[in-house]
Amino acid sequence: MVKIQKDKIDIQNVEESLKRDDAGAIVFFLGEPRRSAEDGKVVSINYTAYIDMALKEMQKIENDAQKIFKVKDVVIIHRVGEIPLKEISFLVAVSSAHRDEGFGACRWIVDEVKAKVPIWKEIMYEESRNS
Amino acid sequence: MVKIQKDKIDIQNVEESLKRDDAGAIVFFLGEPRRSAEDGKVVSINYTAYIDMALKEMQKIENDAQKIFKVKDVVIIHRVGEIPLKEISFLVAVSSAHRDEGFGACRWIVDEVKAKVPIWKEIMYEESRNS
Amino acid sequence: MKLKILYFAEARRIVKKNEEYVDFNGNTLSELKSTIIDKYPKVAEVVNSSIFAVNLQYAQLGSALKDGDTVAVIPPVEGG
Amino acid sequence: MKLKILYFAEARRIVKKNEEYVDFNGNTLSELKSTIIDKYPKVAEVVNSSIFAVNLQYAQLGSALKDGDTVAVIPPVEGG
Repeated sequence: MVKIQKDKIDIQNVEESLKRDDAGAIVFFLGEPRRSAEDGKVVSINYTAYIDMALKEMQKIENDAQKIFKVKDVVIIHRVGEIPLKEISFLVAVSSAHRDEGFGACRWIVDEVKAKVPIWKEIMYEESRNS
Repeated sequence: MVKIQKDKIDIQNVEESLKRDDAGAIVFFLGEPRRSAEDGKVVSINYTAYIDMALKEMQKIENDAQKIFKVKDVVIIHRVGEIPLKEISFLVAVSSAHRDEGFGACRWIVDEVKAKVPIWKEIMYEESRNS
Repeated sequence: MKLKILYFAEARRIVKKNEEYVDFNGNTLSELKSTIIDKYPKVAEVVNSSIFAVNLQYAQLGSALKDGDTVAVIPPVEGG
Repeated sequence: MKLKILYFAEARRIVKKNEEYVDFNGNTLSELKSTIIDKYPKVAEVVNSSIFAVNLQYAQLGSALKDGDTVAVIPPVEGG
């Protein structure tokens, strides 16, 4: 399941949707805007996307992950719009029989999304808020 | 933070507790009792622990992970008692500046807990329920 | 041929439009790229570091375009 | 010396007790292990595949025990 949304991501919801009798492991990756020393006073990050194409690329990544890693279910969600620090902007969740393929697939999907999906960020600084 | 509990694990709660301005990545591992073909009619798994020592070993693993991987926050929770299929029995969550150390530490902690922490499971089959 | 061009991220901020329709006399994506740079010299650097999608598919610069195509200028992606 | 012995998992199911106090005349963990097997022959296989903790620390079979120690019989762990 792939999704691009403005709303907050409900991880409890995602977790429920992944539960299967024959899955023993769920691996989640949650990305959040990060305030690093060199960034100055970041207050939020504004994400934009080429939505139609981003969804298509995300679906392709999900399909490839299922083929390569033999995982059970995959959820990829990316938010767009202005995301405050500490809110999740990006989620990948993978259910699998064993932890090996779960960790492998989750890491691979995160890397693929970051490399290939047309989504961009604009860092919003404290000053730019007031200008 | 390490914990052994009978209650259900609230992952939303764990996620809130891990949020920090300077963390960009959170990696979760959720383990659930798994029903596999060869197991027959598993309905739940009963976990027991040598609680005092399990907590001590878990704390040691958390400390080591923080030293080795330079991650920010670590949460390790294991449930005891009878856990139905599809409920989470084991959670590891790690927040870090970047995804590399997050994935590395989470995987390492899961392996360490499974290898070293005195917790045991007894598989409850459908028949054993009625006997 | 008539093409629709979509601009994203830094390209959008420089060109100051999300999309536009153009009459294009060339054949390939490579020629369209030059046309865009001629029209908006300030966007040259961004366009040179961008990749392109034609009708939602990433495309090589040598690709031939046809009437009605939608071409997206995709600066380096930064999701996650 | 007086020791407290804790049994877990399969060892507990065979010995049918969670813990017991014993009067121990030997010195090392290795000797205690033999004492347990002598007392409960059916638990031999499990005890032989177990490791031991003394006062919450994993301990080698050669470790010397002292009065008041708590020794845990720890069958192969299965958490997660």
